[in-house]
Amino acid sequence: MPEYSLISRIGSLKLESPLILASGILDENGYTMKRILEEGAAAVVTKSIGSVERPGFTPPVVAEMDDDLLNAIGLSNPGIDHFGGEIFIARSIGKPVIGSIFGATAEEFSSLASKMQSYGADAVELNLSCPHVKGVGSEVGSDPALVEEIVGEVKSKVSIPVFAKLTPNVTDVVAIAKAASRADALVLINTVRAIHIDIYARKPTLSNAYGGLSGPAIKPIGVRAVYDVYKETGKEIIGCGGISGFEDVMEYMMAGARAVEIGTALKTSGRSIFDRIKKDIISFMKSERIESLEEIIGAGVSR
Amino acid sequence: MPEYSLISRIGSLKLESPLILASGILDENGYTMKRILEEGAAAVVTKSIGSVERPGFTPPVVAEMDDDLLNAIGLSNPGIDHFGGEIFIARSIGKPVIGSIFGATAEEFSSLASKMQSYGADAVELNLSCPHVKGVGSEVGSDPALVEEIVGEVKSKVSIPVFAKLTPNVTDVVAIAKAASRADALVLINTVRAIHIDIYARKPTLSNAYGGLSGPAIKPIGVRAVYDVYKETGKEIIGCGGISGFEDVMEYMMAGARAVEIGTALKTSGRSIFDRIKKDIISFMKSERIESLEEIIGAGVSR
Amino acid sequence: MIHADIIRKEKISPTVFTLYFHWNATVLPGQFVMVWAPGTGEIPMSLSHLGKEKAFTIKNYGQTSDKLINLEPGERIFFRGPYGRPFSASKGKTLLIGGGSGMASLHPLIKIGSSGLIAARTKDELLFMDEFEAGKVIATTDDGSFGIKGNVLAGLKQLDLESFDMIYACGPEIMLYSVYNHLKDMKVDAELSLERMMKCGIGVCDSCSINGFQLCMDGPTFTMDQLRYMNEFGSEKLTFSGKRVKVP
Amino acid sequence: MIHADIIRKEKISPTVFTLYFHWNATVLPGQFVMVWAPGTGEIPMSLSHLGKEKAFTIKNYGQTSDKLINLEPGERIFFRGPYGRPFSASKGKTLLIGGGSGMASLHPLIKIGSSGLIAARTKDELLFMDEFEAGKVIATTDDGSFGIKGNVLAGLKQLDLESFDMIYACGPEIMLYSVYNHLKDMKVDAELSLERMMKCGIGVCDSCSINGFQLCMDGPTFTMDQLRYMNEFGSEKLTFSGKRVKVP
Ligand SMILES: Cc1cc2nc3c(=O)[nH]c(=O)nc-3n(C[C@H](O)[C@H](O)[C@H](O)COP(=O)(O)OP(=O)(O)OC[C@H]3O[C@@H](n4cnc5c(N)ncnc54)[C@H](O)[C@@H]3O)c2cc1C
Ligand SMILES: Cc1cc2nc3c(=O)[nH]c(=O)nc-3n(C[C@H](O)[C@H](O)[C@H](O)COP(=O)(O)OP(=O)(O)OC[C@H]3O[C@@H](n4cnc5c(N)ncnc54)[C@H](O)[C@@H]3O)c2cc1C
Ligand SMILES: Cc1cc2nc3c(=O)[nH]c(=O)nc-3n(C[C@H](O)[C@H](O)[C@H](O)COP(=O)(O)O)c2cc1C
Ligand SMILES: Cc1cc2nc3c(=O)[nH]c(=O)nc-3n(C[C@H](O)[C@H](O)[C@H](O)COP(=O)(O)O)c2cc1C
Ligand code: FES
Ligand code: FES
Repeated sequence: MPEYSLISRIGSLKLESPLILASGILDENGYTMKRILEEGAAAVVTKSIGSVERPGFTPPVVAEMDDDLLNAIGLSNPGIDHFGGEIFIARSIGKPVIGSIFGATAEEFSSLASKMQSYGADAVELNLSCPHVKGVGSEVGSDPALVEEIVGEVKSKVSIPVFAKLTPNVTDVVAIAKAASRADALVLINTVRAIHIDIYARKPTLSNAYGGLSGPAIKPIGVRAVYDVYKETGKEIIGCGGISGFEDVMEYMMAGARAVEIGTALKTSGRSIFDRIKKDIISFMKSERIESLEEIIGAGVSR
Repeated sequence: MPEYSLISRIGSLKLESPLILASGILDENGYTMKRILEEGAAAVVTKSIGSVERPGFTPPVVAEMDDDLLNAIGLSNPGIDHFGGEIFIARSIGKPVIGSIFGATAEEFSSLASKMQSYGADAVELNLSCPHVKGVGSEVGSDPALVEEIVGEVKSKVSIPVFAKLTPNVTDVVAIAKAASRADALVLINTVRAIHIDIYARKPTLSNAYGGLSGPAIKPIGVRAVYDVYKETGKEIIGCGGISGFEDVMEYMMAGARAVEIGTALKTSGRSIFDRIKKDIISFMKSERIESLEEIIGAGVSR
Repeated sequence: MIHADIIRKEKISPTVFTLYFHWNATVLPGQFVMVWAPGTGEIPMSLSHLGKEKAFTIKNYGQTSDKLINLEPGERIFFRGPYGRPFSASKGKTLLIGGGSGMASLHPLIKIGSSGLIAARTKDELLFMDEFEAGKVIATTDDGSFGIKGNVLAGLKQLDLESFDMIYACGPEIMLYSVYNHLKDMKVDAELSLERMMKCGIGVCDSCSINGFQLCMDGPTFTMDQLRYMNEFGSEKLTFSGKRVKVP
Repeated sequence: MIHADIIRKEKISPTVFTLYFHWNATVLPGQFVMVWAPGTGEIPMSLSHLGKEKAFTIKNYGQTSDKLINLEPGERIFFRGPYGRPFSASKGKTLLIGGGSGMASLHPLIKIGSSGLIAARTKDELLFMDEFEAGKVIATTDDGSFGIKGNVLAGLKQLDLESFDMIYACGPEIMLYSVYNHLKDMKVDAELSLERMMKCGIGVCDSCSINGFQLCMDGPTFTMDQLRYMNEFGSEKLTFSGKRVKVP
C-alpha cells in the first residue's frame, strides 16, 4: 500500500499539506495563528498589514448570509512596525507563516515585504485585491502596469517567496495574472465585491455599504479564475474562495491549484476543519487511486 | 386602508407588478411564456435570439449547485426569422412580452430589434452580457464604445422601449452603464462567469467548461451592481440575479431597481413564485407602511 | 453528478444494451435521469430496473448513447436525478404499450398478470417480450418479421382495451399519438410517457415543453385528460435549437 | 439581522437604561448579541432579561450605546445572535460578582438565595442591588459613596468564598483579573465573563481573541481552569486596529 503524502510545494515553500489559513480570518493575534497551526493548518497567512496603523471600518463589518459572508473590515491593522511580535509568537511552533501586506505603491509594498522578511515571515503575500478600500487593494490590483511594477520591485528586494493575491473583480483576470508573472505563485481569489441591504432598516448592513463576498457562493468563481489562469499561464497557483470540504480542495487542485487557502469556513466548521479535510483527502486518494497530489494538479483542465 | 398597488413602470412600459420572467428560463416556446404570464408574471423576456439558427452547446448545459445554477446553454435559438410565431402565441394573453436579442455588431442588433418590434414585442432587451459565448455577449458588453454604438443604433431604429442587459464580469460596471445611457432602462445583472469541475470525472461538468452562475449566490453581486449604477447614474434599472423571495425584490428595489427579473428560482419554486411574491410584497407594504413602491426605490442607497 | 461503476452489461438486441449498477435511491417507474458521458454528451434515460440493482437499457441511437453502450463493467457512469413525474401506481389489470426503446421505461411495470403490446420496426427491436407471461403479450412489426405486420394500431385493434384498469404507454410521439387517438373516446384510464428534447432536466431550459408543461417536471408521463388540452401533442415540437417543426 | 420594537424603556441609573422588547428565542445567561444602530455602529451586548420579554441594559459609554439609549418605545432595534458560550448552569449556593455594566449579563442569574458583590466607581453605578434578598448583597465603591470603600478586593475579603458552590463574575478585565488572582488558589468553582473588542461576533475577525480562544465563540465565559493557561489575561490585548497593548 502506498504512503499517502499530502506534502505540497509552492515556490520554494514546503508544506505538510496543501491547506493554508487565508488572510484576514483569525490571524491578527499571534496566539490565534499559533493555535490554528497547532490544530492542523499547514501554514497561515497573516491579516493584511500596511505601513501605518489603520482602525478599519466601524462595525457592522460583517453580514452573515447563510454560510456565506460579506465583510468590510477595512484593512484594520496595527501598522507593520507593531506586527513583528505577532509573527514571532505564531512562528514559535515551527510551521510557515506567510505575511500579507497591502499598500498603494511599489515602494510601500517593497518596504513592507522587507520588514516581513526581517520578522521571519516564510513568504510574503501581496494583497492586490481588497475590494472595499479605496486607493489600495483591488484598485491597485486591476491596473496591470502597477501590478507588474509592485511585483517586480518586491521580488528585487526580498529573498523569501512572493505570492500575489489577485481580485476576481476585473474583466480579465488572465491579463492581471500575466502582469504578476514574476511572483513565485498567484493566489486566486480574494472576495467578490457585493452589497447587502437590510430591508427593515432600509440601509446597507455594512457601515461601508460595499463589502467582499466569501464562502461557498464564490467557489465557482474562484475555480473559474484558477482554471483560466492555469490554462493560460501555467503559473503556480494557490486556490482560494469558498472551500469547506475536501471536494472543494480537489476541485481547485484539478483546476490547477497546488495548494489552497481556507477562510470563511472556519466560521461554520471551526479550527478542526484542517484535520478533517486532510483525513478526507487521504480517503479520496485511496478510493480514487491517486498516489500523489501532483497527479491531479490541473487534471480537470481541458486544453 | 390604502389600496396596495404593485403597478410598476419602466420607460414607457406599464407592468401590473414589478415581477418579470428573466431571459433564458422557460421562454423558448410561446406556450410556456403564455402559461407563465397566466400564472402571475407581469411580463416575460424571451430567450435571447440571434440572426441565425444556433444549436447552442451539447449537454451538459447546466450544473445544479444547491439552489444555484451554472449554465452554458450557448445561446441556442432558432434564429429571429423563426421566432415571430412564439411571440405571437405568448402575447395572446395581453401582457407585455420583451424580446431579448444578441449579436456582434450594432447593425445586427438593430436589425434584430426591428424584427422584434415587427413581431409585436412590447420592448427589446439587448443581451450585452452572455458570459460563455465568444464574440457576442459579454465580450461585446465589456467594450464601452461598442455598447454605446449598439444602444444608439437600436434606439434610432425602434420606437419600443430598449433595455440594455449588462454583465457583472467587468472591472467597472458603472462605466458600461454610462456607455449604455441612451437605453430606456438597464438590466443588472446577467450571470457571473464560473466553472464547476466534477472531481470523480476530472472534467468540467459543462461541455463548454465555462458557464454563467445564477441563483442566490449572485444576489449580493447583483444588488451591488444595481446600487452602484443607481447611485452613479440615476438611470432606470431592472434588477436581476438570485431573486427567490419578496425580501430579495425589496432589497433590489431599495438598491435602486424599479422592477426585477426572476430566473433560476423557477427551478425550485415553480411558476407559482410570481403570485407568492406578489402576496408577500403586499404584506410587507402593509406592515412597513409603504403606500407605493415608488417610495422604496433607491431608499437603501446612502449618498 | 452521481457516479457508479457498471457491474454488468447485457446485450438484449443487436442495438440495445442494459447496463447494471448499484445506486441506493428510490426511483419510481417512469422517472428518468440525465446520463453523462464525459467529453461526449448528456442524455435523458429511463431506468429499466429499479431494485437495489438498477439499470439503463440503452438503444444505440447516436453519439452519446453509443459512448454509453461501449462502456465496460468496472467503468464509471455519471448521472443526475431522478427527475420527472412517475407513472401513477395502479391496481388491477394493466396493459403496457411500448414502442422501440420506450419499453425500457415500461420494464419496471411488468408484473405477473400484466399484458403487453410491443411495437417495433423489426423483430430484433422487440424488447422484453419474454418477460411477459405466455399469451399475455402481442407484438407488431412494420416489416412483419414477427407478430402482426403493421404499426401499433394493428395491435390495438386486437385487444379489448376497455377491459384494462390502466394502460401505460411509452414510445415515439407518432406512435403515442395513434394510441391517444385510438383511446380518447373509450372508457379507459391511460398514461403516456412522452419524449422531447431535454437539455436541463430541471425545468429551466424550456426545450422539453409541450403547451406550457415541462416534460422533465410535469411529465414525462401525462394522463389522457392532460393530453386532451395539448394542441402541440402529435403536431409540433421544438428542435435542439428551439425551432418549431412538425412532429414527424 | 433580527429586528424588534422597543416596548418599554427604564432608566436604572443616571447613565444606564434598560430597553425591553419581544424576541421569541432561547438565550442563556452569559450569551450576547451584536446590536446595530443603523448609521452609527454595532456593539456586543448581553441580554439582561431572558424571559419572553427580553431586554438590554446599556451603559452610556460612547457613540453607539448613546444612540441606543436614546431610542424610544415604538422605535426599532436591530441585532444578531445569540452568540457565545453561556455560563454553565449550577445548583446550590451562587455568588455573583459584577462590576459596572457587567451586572447586565449577571442579572438573569439573580435568583432567590443568590448572593451578590457589586463593585462600582460610585453609588449611582451600582446596578440591580435591590433585586437581591436583603442581607445577601454587598457593594464596594471606589469613592466610598456607598458600601465598602475600595475596589472589588475589599469586598471579596469580607466573604467566605469557599462556601459557594459557584461564583459567576463579569466586569472590566482589571477587576476580573483581581477576582481570578484572589480565587485561583482557593477551592472554588468560578466562571468569569471577559470583555474584548468584538467586531464580528462569529469567530472570524480575531479582534476578541485571548491566547487563541475567541471570546465570541469559546467565551465570553471561561472557567478558572481555562484562564490558568491564558498569559494574555489581565496582561495584554489588541486594540480596535489590532495593536497589542497592556490591559489597563
Ligand atoms: C424521458 C426520456 C427517457 C428516455 N429513456 C430512454 C431509455 O431508457 N433508453 C433509450 O435508449 N433511450 C431513451 N430516451 C431517448 C434518448 O434520450 C435518446 O435516444 C438520446 O438522447 C439520443 O442521444 P444520442 O447522443 O445518442 O444521439 P444523437 O443523435 O447523437 O444526439 C444528438 C444530440 O441531440 C440530443 N438528443 C437527441 N435526442 C434527444 C432527446 N430525446 N432528448 C434530449 N436530447 C436528445 C443529444 O443530447 C445530443 O447532444 C429517453 C428520452 C427521454 C426524453
Ligand atoms: C460580551 C459583551 C457583552 C457586553 N454586554 C454589555 C451590556 O450588557 N451592557 C453594556 O452597557 N455594555 C456591554 N458590553 C460593553 C459594550 O459592548 C461597550 O460598552 C460598547 O461596545 C461601547 O461602544 P460605544 O460605541 O458606545 O462606545 P465608543 O467608545 O464610541 O466605541 C468606539 C468603537 O469601539 C467599539 N467598541 C468599544 N468597546 C467595544 C467592545 N467592548 N467591543 C466591541 N467593540 C467595542 C465600538 O464598536 C465603536 O465602534 C459588553 C461587551 C461585551 C464584549
Ligand atoms: C473577515 C474577512 C477578512 C478578510 N481580510 C483579508 C485581508 O486582510 N487580506 C486579504 O488578502 N484577504 C482578506 N480576506 C479574503 C480572504 O483571505 C479570502 O480571499 C476570501 O475570504 C475567500 O476565501 P473564503 O471563501 O475561504 O473565505 C478576508 C476575508 C474575510 C471573510
Ligand atoms: C439556463 C439559463 C439560461 C439563460 N439564458 C439567457 C439568455 O439567453 N439571455 C440572457 O440575457 N440571459 C440569460 N440568462 C441569465 C438570466 O436571464 C439571469 O440574468 C440570470 O440567470 C440571473 O438571474 P437568476 O439568478 O434569477 O437566474 C440565462 C440564465 C439561465 C439560468
Ligand atoms: S429539459 Fe429543460 S425544461 Fe425540461
Ligand atoms: S469578534 Fe470577531 S472573532 Fe470574535
